[in-house]
Order: sequence, then structure tokens, then C-alpha cells
Amino acid sequence: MKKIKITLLGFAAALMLVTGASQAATPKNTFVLAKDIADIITMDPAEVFELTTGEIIANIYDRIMMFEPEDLQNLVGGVAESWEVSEDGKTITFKVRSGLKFHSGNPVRAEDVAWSLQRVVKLNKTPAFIVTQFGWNADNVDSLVKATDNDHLQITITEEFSPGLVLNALSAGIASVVDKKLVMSHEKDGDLGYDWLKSNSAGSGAFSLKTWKANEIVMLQAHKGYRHGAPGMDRVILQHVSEPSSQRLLLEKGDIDMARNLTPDQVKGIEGNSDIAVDGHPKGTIVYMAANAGHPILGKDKVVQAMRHLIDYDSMADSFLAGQFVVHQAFWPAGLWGALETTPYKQDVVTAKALLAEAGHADGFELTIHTLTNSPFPEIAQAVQANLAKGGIKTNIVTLEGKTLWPKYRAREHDIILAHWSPDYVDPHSNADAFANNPDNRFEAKKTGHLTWRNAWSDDASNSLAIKARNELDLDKRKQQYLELQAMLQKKGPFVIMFQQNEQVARRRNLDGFVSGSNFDLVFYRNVTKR
Amino acid sequence: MTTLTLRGWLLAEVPRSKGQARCQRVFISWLAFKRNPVAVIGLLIIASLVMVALLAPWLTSTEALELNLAKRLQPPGGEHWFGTDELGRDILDRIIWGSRITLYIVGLVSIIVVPIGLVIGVVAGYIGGWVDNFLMRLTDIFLAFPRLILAMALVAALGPGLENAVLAIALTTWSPFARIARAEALTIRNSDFILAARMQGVSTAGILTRHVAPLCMSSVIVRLTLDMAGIILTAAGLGFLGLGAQPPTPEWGAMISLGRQYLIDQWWVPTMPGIAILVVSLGFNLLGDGLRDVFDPKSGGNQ
Amino acid sequence: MIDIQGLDVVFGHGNKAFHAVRNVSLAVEKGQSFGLVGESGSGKTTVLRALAGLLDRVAAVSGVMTVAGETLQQQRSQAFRRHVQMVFQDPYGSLHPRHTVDTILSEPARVHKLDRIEERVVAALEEVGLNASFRFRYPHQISGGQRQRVSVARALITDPDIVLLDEPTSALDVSVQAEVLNLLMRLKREHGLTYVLVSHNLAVVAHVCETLSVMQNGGIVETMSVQQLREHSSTMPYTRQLMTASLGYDRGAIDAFEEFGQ
Amino acid sequence: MRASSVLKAAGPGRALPSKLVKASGVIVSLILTFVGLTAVTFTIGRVMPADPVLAIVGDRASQEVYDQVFLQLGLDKPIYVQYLKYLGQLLQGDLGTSIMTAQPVAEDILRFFPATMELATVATLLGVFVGIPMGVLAAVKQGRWPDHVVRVIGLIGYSAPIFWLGMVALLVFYARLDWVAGPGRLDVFYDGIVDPVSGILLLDAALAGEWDIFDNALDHLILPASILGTFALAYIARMTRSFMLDQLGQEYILTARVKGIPEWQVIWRHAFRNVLVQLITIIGLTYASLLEGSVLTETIFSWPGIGLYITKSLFNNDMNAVLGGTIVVGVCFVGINMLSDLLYKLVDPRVR
Amino acid sequence: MMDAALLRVEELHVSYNTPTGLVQAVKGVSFELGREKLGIVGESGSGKSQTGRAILGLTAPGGEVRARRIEFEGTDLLHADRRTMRHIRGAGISMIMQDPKYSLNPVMTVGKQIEEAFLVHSKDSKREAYRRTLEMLRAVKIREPDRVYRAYPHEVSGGMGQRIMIAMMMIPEPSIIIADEPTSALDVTVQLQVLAVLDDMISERGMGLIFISHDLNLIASFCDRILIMYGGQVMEECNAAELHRARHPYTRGLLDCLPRLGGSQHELSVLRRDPAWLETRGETS
Repeated sequence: MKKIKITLLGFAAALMLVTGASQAATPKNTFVLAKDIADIITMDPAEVFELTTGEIIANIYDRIMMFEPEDLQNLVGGVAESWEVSEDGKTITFKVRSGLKFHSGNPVRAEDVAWSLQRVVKLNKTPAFIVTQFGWNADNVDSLVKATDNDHLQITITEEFSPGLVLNALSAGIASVVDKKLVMSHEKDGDLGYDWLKSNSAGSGAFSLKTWKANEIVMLQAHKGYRHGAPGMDRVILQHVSEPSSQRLLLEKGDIDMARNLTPDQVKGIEGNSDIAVDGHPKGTIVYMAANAGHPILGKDKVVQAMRHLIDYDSMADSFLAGQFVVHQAFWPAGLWGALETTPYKQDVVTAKALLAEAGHADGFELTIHTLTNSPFPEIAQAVQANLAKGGIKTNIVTLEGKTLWPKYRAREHDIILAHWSPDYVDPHSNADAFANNPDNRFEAKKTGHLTWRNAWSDDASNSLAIKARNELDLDKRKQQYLELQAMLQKKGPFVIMFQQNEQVARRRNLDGFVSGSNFDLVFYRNVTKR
Repeated sequence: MTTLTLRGWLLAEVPRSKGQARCQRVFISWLAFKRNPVAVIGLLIIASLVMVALLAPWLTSTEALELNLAKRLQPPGGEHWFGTDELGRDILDRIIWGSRITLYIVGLVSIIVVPIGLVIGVVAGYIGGWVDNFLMRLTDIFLAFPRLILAMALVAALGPGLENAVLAIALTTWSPFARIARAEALTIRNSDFILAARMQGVSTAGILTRHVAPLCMSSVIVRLTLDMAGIILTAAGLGFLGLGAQPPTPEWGAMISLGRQYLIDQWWVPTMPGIAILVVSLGFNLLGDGLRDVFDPKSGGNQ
Repeated sequence: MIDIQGLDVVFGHGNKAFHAVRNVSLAVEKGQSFGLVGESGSGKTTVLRALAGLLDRVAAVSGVMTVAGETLQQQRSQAFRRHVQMVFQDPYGSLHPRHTVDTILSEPARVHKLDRIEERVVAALEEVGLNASFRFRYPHQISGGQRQRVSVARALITDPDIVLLDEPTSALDVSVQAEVLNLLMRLKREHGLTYVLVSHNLAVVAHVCETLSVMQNGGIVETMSVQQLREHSSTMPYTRQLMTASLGYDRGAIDAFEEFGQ
Repeated sequence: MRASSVLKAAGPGRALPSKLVKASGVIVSLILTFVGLTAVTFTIGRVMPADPVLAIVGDRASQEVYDQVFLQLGLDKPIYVQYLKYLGQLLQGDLGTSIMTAQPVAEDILRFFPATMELATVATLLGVFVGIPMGVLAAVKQGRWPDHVVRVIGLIGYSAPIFWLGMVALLVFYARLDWVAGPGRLDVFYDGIVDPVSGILLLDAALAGEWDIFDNALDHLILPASILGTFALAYIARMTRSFMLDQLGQEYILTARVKGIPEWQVIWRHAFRNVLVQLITIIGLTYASLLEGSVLTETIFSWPGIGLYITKSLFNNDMNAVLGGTIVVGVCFVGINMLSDLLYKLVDPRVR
Repeated sequence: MMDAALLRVEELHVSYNTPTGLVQAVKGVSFELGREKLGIVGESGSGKSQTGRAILGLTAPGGEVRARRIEFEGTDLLHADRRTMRHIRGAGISMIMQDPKYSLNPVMTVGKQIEEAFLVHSKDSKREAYRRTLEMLRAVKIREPDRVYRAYPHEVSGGMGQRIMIAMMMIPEPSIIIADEPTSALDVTVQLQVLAVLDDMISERGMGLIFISHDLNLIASFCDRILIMYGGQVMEECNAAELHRARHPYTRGLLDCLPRLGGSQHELSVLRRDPAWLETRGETS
């Protein structure tokens, strides 16, 4: 089928022998998507907190609660068939669906579900805070999370939390149900199978993990016995391609079915290609700028307010961000329950200058903007630099890899950070806790999980409203409180929230059924089909 | 008339002063150099780079470097000869300003690398023995290190930025210079004029600085010129990896790096700075080749 | 003036050691010229360099050397450096290619902190028969004979008592050789210099020296006066063969040559 | 050349059997290089502002989680203790575990290094088989048009930014002309079919008789190898020309011509044999420098090689991986240099 | 003695284009060579080596050769094509250079280099070549020809190297040998031994020899006839035996400025150069 045609290729005047390229199309039963997957460091759902793995484990593991690709708006039971909330809202009892099987063939028992949560708490990896905030710890979790019989799971929280929030939290990655038997058979030195699960899977979801080669490839294999029926594709391959241009070339050539990291201008470039379709998926990721309140000038509310007025949101969103970011100015992403969708700010240099003058900085000052090296952050930073210059604020840009930027941020060593944030789970509390609540502003407190703390900013009104909304049992009231909190943060505080992401995914037209929801882990491969 | 007498003075059989002798030496090298068309082209390229860098404020319009999102990604044409970039800036203007950065890199690396390489090489080669062993081991360690990786590590440690990138490049480039200087010093140290100097009681330091080092200079300079291209490319590579000059500095490598996603549809965005780098490194390479022919007539040129 | 007792020089070490000079002893009177003759590899130049103190980093030197009553230490004194000078074989290699004649000549004066440097330079040039027009030229701008004159001038700048001559004319054409030899003879007369001359050319040695030693394989075969040499009164076959050979090609004589191998 | 070889013989030293001295000298210098290499890397790792703990726990980790991992990694101990501990493990052949890949570093290197080796080998071969004839041609026709053409090609190859060249090549030869395959080592759906025996895909595929895969791997390899090869070619052609000119000016060439030997024999039998001796070092150096992994080429072509691995690890402060990678690369560098010294001695009768 | 001239050179000019202008290395040299030993003597820069190379057509690049005639055994060397020239080199006219250290290929064994010289002009087998090579090595009085055959040039002494050169140049049996300072890198006794070897072979085979040297003494005692060159021109031509009767002031000057073993330490006479020596014979062709 492949004749080796010898072509004489004069490249840089060097003659070399080249074998003819295969006319590529991906196999019918395989879904190949190109993505930058360099962020993967573990496949263990108790530890997974990266964007790519968030998405992968969503396809490997069923969770207690879930959003299903068929309906991304409403939270439904995953392995939980039904649940009951106690009067005081502190105990929830789940009934586990019957007849579910893990990839290994083991049945899914309430014990597996309980053990999965216990494991998260005991291992206490980064995402564990999502459930430990309910008052669970290694000592009490065995009694607070337990299987009452073969198909009933009972959980009890000791802190004040809205049960709606708890259910939402149980749709996060840490609520993935893990095959206890299988994992424990790989346990070493009491590590609860941690070492093994890092690069293996033990779930009951639509796919199982076949291979993971860091910086190269992740291969998933269909779980034919999945509760929603066999997935459309036998195999899903995530190919690591870090260069967006390369992704585009591969897609245009049909060497991949989908490119996930195209830039707006590249999307524009392939518009004319009839083999390719581009879908937009609104995402929960927001782009924001944060000013360190510990800074003598940035600590002044009016200065930050002036910055909000200086930035020309629209021209960015209309040019180099076009299609992939929309203007959004509140901490909870638009389209989600409880989001404030107003955008009160436009570039207004006069107001900004007035505010700066009031703050005593009419003559301007100099700052450093730290941001990430990957597109679009350098571009946004340069635009922001030009915008701020209009108010007399001179800025230097320093771009850093995330791994180098975060330590600076967590040590409060920045002036201004330009970065992004996505919710840990789909509940406004996730972002409110980060953007509005600061339990302890002392440097020694090291409340690094809160962006407020990182920016040395604390406000009693904001703190108390965030807690109040968290604990509110009534859904409507809760929503109102979040709207109020977002409006409050639009006028004060260290954050200038600028954009919300709209993921543009380019796919071959013969491929359908790819679902990408508002959060990073709401990406589903199981409905993908190919013509 | 004046040129005639100047030429006469420069070519006079009998120089009357130290200064004249020195000028004559330079002039005669220049005559030899001039006969090498390749080298002259190289020199012309470098000279125009310097000119462009000096004249940058007059060659560009002031607002050209400002963002103009309405005019982004315009193809090369009458208004923007090299087109505009992703933020609507004139690429030609940015390349012109970038020439200053290129020169800055080149200059800074040279003034760090040459003295380090020369001192280590000359001392090792001339003194020999365990001093030589120690210094050469040190050099080997730096040679064995993956160069770009060491540079990246250093930049990462020092923090990104042009100065740090240059420093990192310098710290990773000196080793070959030390080797060259050492090799030269080894051949020089047994020549009769060194023995003569020792015979006259010239101190070791005096021999090193006045006798050995000046003779190593020419090969070091030739190598430096030939390496310049590599240095520019390494700086560009660091810029490409986001470790060099920070935006919006118009460093050519960084321009390619940020512009690379536009290669397919807006080819001019990464291509123009790419060509700029190509031309300038070509210039340095040509110049280096030419200098080598002048300094070292045995390879190249007629014998 | 010069007294060398039991000089041994070994280059390298281990099984690569090369014993270049073995047990050489010689003495030179003040104002005398002493010649060292031998074929290449006989060790004659090594003896000269050992005396000059130029081997300290490359070879192991043992033996007692006394110059003007001072027993030499491994590190030569500045006084020694001033009073003992040397002229090298290769006029192309013994002058620094990047220094002008002026720089070359003034350096020793500066090192020894002499006064009136400029005057000395001009005087030394005159002394060797070069006029002031040579002062600012580079070595590559002057001929081989002129360079060798500059070498001689450099040796004279510090008013030395002893000049070591290492094949000073072997790289020169015969006509130039004659000029340089005449110059050396004149300088010796005028300054009362002591020479040690190394050469493979018997005629040159006979022309310049009063006494000579013939060297072979690192050792001295025979020491005699030039008068004895001229009278063919040498008893050593090696010396006699050298004599015959230096007279020119004689097919008949060659078959009688012996191998004085190592 | 001549002068320095004379000098070597006259070096000073003590009275020890010279072979033993030489051998122990090589070993000592290897150990020193090795210790120096690791020490420098280790120090860099410690002064890097990137935080290895954060690389593991992520940006949002609470301080409690952070502290726990901090202690696990032994970062509370003084740096020399950490370094000695690392050296100790190293001596037992344990390179530690990579944060980034969750695999033992040794296994990672076994995966990434062959990819680089494959690339570097093909690139070097290209440089040798095209560059040498070009250089010889240029030298023989010195000053005439073939010389100018070769020099210009060489200089351009030497002057072009490799990442830019790579991108353009990818666009032209892959996207537009469709002559070669795109980024990556293999079309992904071929992945995992062939067992990695050597890690070098071409070899493994050939061994397994999977010619489709061989063909595909070759397709993927050709472009990045050519790009790297251009650089090697430019350098080798340039050095060949220079060495060749040097040799053609030697007296023995005149001797050969006096003998009436045809010109091509003068060039290839006489001059080139001598050039080859010098070229060995150059080729060795080129190969070693390509083995360091061209980070840029690997980035552009999504080539999972050692350069990219070290770079990524560096950015993640995955110090075990960086150290492991650097050691392997450094050892390769030293090894190749020693090998080319050895070859040099085999080919050049003068230094035997 | 000069029954049939092997080589006729008339009005040979060699010039080089250098950065400082045209340099005339040889200006109108004419001579004939029979089966004899012709010495060309002169100081450095006199054009003696250039004359030798021009005959073989091996002037360095950048040099230009003009002549009224260069004829070897009836062949016009000036207009010979490359093949003819190649055949004449080695098989017709051969050349021995100054220093065997540089004129032997350092990475080829001695034996191979000699064999090569034989095979390039002969259709004989390798075996025959080997036999002839050993024979040749014996002929130049090398004691262990087998060992030397396998040796590399750096492993032999200077005298032995020059014997090897002689063997290599003699093996295709040329009619003329040009020896360009063949012994000046050697010690006196070795020098004479090598010359004896050369002498014997030349006379045995009835060849012509052009012996180029700066050593007047040596040439006078070794050659039959002498050309004295200065400034690219022939000053005087005389029989070796009659050198002491030479009339040209340049020749006389050269003879007088030599220190003599038997002489005293008087002032040596110094050569006075007269520009008129060069003017009398301008370029005529």
C-alpha cells in the first residue's frame, strides 16, 4: 500500500532521500486530539489538579455526583442513584446504583465509594481541601464517611456548609470512585496504592487508561461495559503537541481529529477549510490582574479602581483575543449559576486620571507586571502596559513559566500579576473563597489557597458575605448573596477581572459528539463518533 | 592631496613614530582584508547594523512602536514595508530598534568572554603543570555541559531578562576561547622570542600580558567573530523560550517566538526577524572567515 | 668567568625520559670565545639553555654552574639576567612579531630599570649598524640579517658581560653570515665580551672561537684549542670525521665514514 | 600541530610508570568532570526560583500540604547533605524519580535519549556524507564558483536560526508539499505496536519486521534530522574546506604531484587521509553537541528527546530529572570525546 | 659530455601577483641539461627553486610561467596537456625536496608511498611493485628494507627519510632528477652519505641531475657544472672544477665571504651588491 517513492529533495541545497508521506487519516475507531499535555504529573484522582488530567479522569472515573454530557446544566447522580439530605443539612445518604462494574470487572460497592473519599482525606494531596473543608480529617473520616450497607453511603459534615455546595463539591475529581480491591492489591508500604495509581487507572468510567508517556501521549481505551453503553470510539489518543502551529498543520492534514490549543488568528486562518469545523465552548477560566495590596501604592483602592478604568477590554477582545476570550468582570464565570454578568468598565482615561490624582499619584509611578510566558498572556500584558501608560503608570513586563511565577505569587513578591483562574468545582463558593474570603491576612498564616491572602488584602464585609453565602441553605438567597459579593468585588479589592475564556476547538468535520462544558473537567469523549 | 599624503604616511617605508608604526600595521592588514570580497561583504553587513542601530531614532517614527490593535497583522506593503505584527506594530521599526539589542548582546558577551577565555587559556597554556590541569578540567566541565541547557538554568536562576541572558551566554561560551588561547599559548611559549624575553628577566606576568596574550588575541577574535552568529542565535533561542528579552523589547528571537503562531497565515511576522538574524549572523560569519584569512594566511587565500 | 661541572639534563620522565646532556663540564675565561660543536641532537643547544636557565619548567637540570663567581640557583637572579644575554638561531622566531624594533629594544632596559632608554635604543641600533630608520619597523618589515642584528642589539642593551650565541648565523645566507660574524667579532673586541657559541659549522666556530668542545650524544668528546683543530691534531675519530665532512663532497672519503650511533 | 606534539613529550612530571599515570589521570579527570557537573547542576537547582514542591502539589495547595512534601523531599536539610545523599544514590545507580513523569529518571532517560540519539545520528550522518564532499570540493576549487556556492550554503546553514528554519521547513515540506510526515516521532495510532528494544524506532521497527512503522518513523525523522543536519553539514563542510586547504598546501602533496599521481588520487588518497584525521575530532564534537539534544528542534517538531526532557524538567524544577539528564549528556560528551581521541590514535600513526 | 640535451630551457620567466604588486621570481633563465650533474646555486630569493618547479609545471597557484621554450626529450612542456604532464612527472622528471619530514605523507607507510610511485607509471602487479620497492630500498642502502617498508615517515630519521625520497623518485626510472636543497636539513656527515647514494644512482643509470643549493662549497665539490643565480637571473655558468677561477664579482663575493677552517679570525670580506648585475640582462623575450 505504501510504495516508497524516492524523491530528490533539495532543502538548503542538501540532497536527501525522503520516503513519501503516507496520506494520513486517523483510524475510524480512534479519536486523536492534539493538546499541550505537559501539565500531567499524576493520574491519581486523589491528587489530580491539573487541567489536562482533570479532563482525563473525568472520562476514566465515574463520580458520586456528575454533570453528564447530555445535560451540562444540571447536577445528577453519578454512581449515586439517589440521595437524601438530613434536616440539619449535615448528613447526606447516597444510594449507589446497582450493577455497576469497574474496568477490572469488580462490582462498584458503597464501600468503594466510601474508601475513595477516605483515601482522598488520608492522602491529603492538594485537592483534598475540597472535602476537608467540611471538617473531615484522617482521624474522623472513617466515621464521617462510611458505607452503611452494600449500596448505601452516608456522609456527615461537621462544619457549617450549604448541602447544595456539598453536592457540588462531590462532583469534583476527588469524588471519583476508585476500585478498592484493585488498588489495594498494588499497595506498597501503606500508601493506599498511591504510587501505582499515579500512572494507572482503576475506575468505572467510559474509558480506561492504556498508556501515559509524559510529554508524548496518553492513550485511553473504551470500557465496553459502561453504564451508558459502549463509547463511540475504541480508543482516544491525546497527542502532546505544544506548538499551536503544529496542531493546526496536523489538523489540516488529517493527522489528528481535533486541535485544542489553536490561537484566535489560527482559527481565523482555517475558517475557509471545509474539512474543519470550529466549535466554541464557554469555559470557567477567567483572566484577571491582581495588585499586591501590600504595595504602598497598589494598596490604595482608588489606584486599583483607576486601573479598572484604564484598561481597554474591548479592543483586546475584538483583536488578538477574538473568539477565545470575552469581556467578563466578575469572579464567577458567566453562564454558571450565580454569575454576575454585568461589565461596568470600559476604557475611561479621564476618570482614571482623576482617581489617580485623588490617590495622590497624578504624576504616575512604576510597576512590574508578572505574567505567564504562554500566549495570550504576553500579548495581554503588552496591551495592559500600553493602557496603563495612558494614566502615567509605567510598567515593566516579566514573563515567567508558571512554576516560577507561582512561588513569587505565594510569597507576595509581586506588584501586579496577570494570570488566570478556574474553579475547582462548579459552585460559586469555589471562586468566592479564593477572591473574596481571607480568613487570616497575617503573612505567617500562609493561607496561600486564597488569592486574597496572596495579594495581602482582607475586607471584613467581603469575608462575612462569602461565609454567609457558603452556609446559606436557601438557593435563591444564596444566589443573591453571590451576586452582591461579585458586585462588591467589582468596586473594591485587588482584582481587575478582565476576560472569560471561550475554548475554541477545531475538529475534522467527520467527527461529532465532543462535549466540553464550562469547567475544565467537564470534557467528555464518550459520545464522539466519526463518519 | 590629503588622501595621497595620508596614504603615503601610512605606507611610508620608514615609520617615524610608534603611532605611525601602529597605524601602518592596521592599514596594511586593512589592505589585505580589502582584497577579500567575502570579508568586505561581512564587514559591510556589520557596519550597516551598527549604522542602523545608531540611527534608529531617525529611521523610525515614534508612534511606530506603540500598539495599534486596529492595524494588526497587515501584510508588507507601502505603508509598512515589513508588515505589522500581532499587536499592530511596524515590524521594520521593531527590527531597527532590535538591532541595538543585538549589538548590546554581542558587545556585552564579547567583553565578558574574551578576558575570561584569554586569562584562563593563556595562564593554563603558558604556566602548564597542575595549573594547566586544573584550569582545563574546569573548562572541560563547562564544555561537557549542554550549552543551551546551562544557559537556561542560569537564566532561570537569575531571573529572565536580557542582561541575565547575556550573562548566562557568556558563562557558557568562554570555554572554547580558553582552549584556543591555551593552544596558542602552548605553541608560543616555546618560541625563541619568549625565551628571549625570559632571558632578559621579564617577569612571568609581563610575558603573559605583553608577549603571549597579544598573540593569542587574533585567533580569539577570529573565533569570537565566528561565534558571534552562535551567540546571537543562542540569545534568540533563549528569547524563543521566553527566557531572554522581555516583551515588548523588540529582541529578534523573542519576536520570532511570539510571532511563530502566525507563520502559516501571516508569514511575515516571524519571517522578517528570522531574516534579520540570518543576515546579521551571516555578516559575522563572513567577517570571521575573512579575518581568519587575514590573520592566518595559511588557511585560505593564496599561500 | 663561566664554570660548569657535571651538568646533566633529563627531559621527560619514566620510560619516555630523554637524557639530553650527560656529565658535561667546561670552563670559559673572561673575554674568551668558547665554541660547542656537534650534530643535531648532540646536546649542544641544551647545554647553552641550561646555562641560560631556560629549562627550569621542561627538564630536570643537575650539576654546578658558576658564572662570574656566583653559583647559579634554579631561579636566576635579575643581575644574572642583566649580565648574561643570548642571541638565538632563528631571526624569524626570536623577535616578537607584534612588537616594533623600538619596543623590542626598550623592553630589557625597562625591565632592568635603566635610565635614558631612548638613547640606549638608538645607540644599540647604531652599534649593530642599523640607522634610526629601523626603530619603528616591525620584524616582518626587515630582512633576516637585519633581524639578527636587532637580536644582537637587544642583547647589548643591558651591557652584558657574557653573550650566549645559539647558531646565530645558520639560518642566514652566506653573505649575510659574514656581516653578522664580523659584527660579533667587532663587538667582542670593543666591549670585552665573553662568548659561548653553539654551531654545527666547524668553520664558523673556528672563525669566532679560541677554544671548542666537540659534543656527541649529550657528552663532550673532546675539548681543544682552535689552533689544534686547524692543525688536524685531533685524536678522536669522530672529530676527524666531522672535519673531513666539512670540507665538502668527496665520494671516496664517504665510504670510510663510521656510524657513531647512539 | 607539530609544535604541540613536540611539547607534550617534554612535559614535566614525577617518576611513575607513565601508562599508570595516564590511566589514573583519565579516571581522575572523569571523576572530577562528573562531580563538577553534578555539583554545578545541583547548585543551580537550589538557586532556581522555581519551587520543586509546588511542581508536585500545584499552585493552589495549602501550606499544610506544601510543608508535608517539603519535608518528604528532604529540602529542609543543608544543601551539601542533599548533594551527598544524591551522590550516594547515584553510586547505586539510582537516579531518583521524576516529578514530572512519575517514573524513575533512569527509565525516562531510556525513553527520551534514544529519540535524541536517532535524530542526532541521522543528522550527523547527513552532515558527514554531504558536508565532507562539499568541503573537499570547495577546497579543490578554491576561489572558483563551486567554492563560493559551498561557502555560502555553509554560512547560511550556520547562520539561520534553527527554530525558524524548522518552522519554515515544516510549513513547506509537510503542510504544503506533503513530502514528509509532521511533528512527532510516529503517527500516534502506530504507538505502542513495536516493543521498545533499543528505543530507536527505526531499529526496533526493522527488528520487528513492521515495515509500515519503519516507513512512518523514517517519514517523521527526515525533516528534523535534515534541519539539524544542515547545521552539522555547514560546520563539517566548513572545517573540511579549511583542513583540506591546509593539507593541499603541504609539501607531501607536491611530492605526490611530482610522482605523477592523478589529481583525484592526490586529493582523496593523500590530502583527504590527513584531513580525516583532523575531522574525526570535529565530527565527534558535532555529534556530541547534537546529542545534547537540540531543545529548539525538539520543541518545533514535538520530538520527545532528552533536550526537551531536561528543559521541561528545568522549568518544573524537577531536579532529579535535570541532574540525570545532564549527567547522561555530560557522560556522552566525555565518552564521545574519548572515543574520538581513540579513533584519532588509530587513524593517525604519529600519535600511536 | 653534452652529447644529447635531455632538457632545454630558454628564457624562463616566473612571476607572482602579490598584494604589493607583481614579483618577478625568475627572469629569463636559459640552460641545457645533459646526462650530468648541474648545480644551481644562489642565495635565498635568487629564483633557484622556482626554476626547478616551473620545469615540472608545479608553480604555486597565483604564479605565472612564461618561456621561449621548455623541452624535455623532444616534448614541449610549455604546451603539454595534463595527461602528458602527469606522465612526464615521475616517469620523466622527478624531484626531491628539502625536508623528508614534510615531503612524505605522514599517514601512509613508506612502502605504500614508494609502490604508488611505481604503480602509477606501470602496469605491473602489486607483487612486482612490492619486489621493486624492496629492491629500491636496498639500492639506497637501507639496511632493513622490510621493516622500513612498513614504517611510517615519522618513525624514520632524516637521513633515512631522504633516502626513501630518493628511492621513491627513482623507482619509475626518470631521466632527470631535480634535487631542491635535498640535504640542507641534515647533519654534515649524513648529508654526504645521502649525496653519495644519489651520486651513485645517477651515474649508474646515466641520468641528468639538477642540484639546487645555497651551499657553494657543496655544489662545487658535488656537481659537474654550476649555474650561479642572483635576483632571478643567471650570473655566471662554469664548470665546477673551475669555480675558483670564476670572474663574476657576485660569484667571487660569495666565495670570499665564507669563513674557512684553515683561515684566521680576520674580518671576512663582505659581498657588495651591484645593481648593474641585474640591469645588464633585462627581460628580452
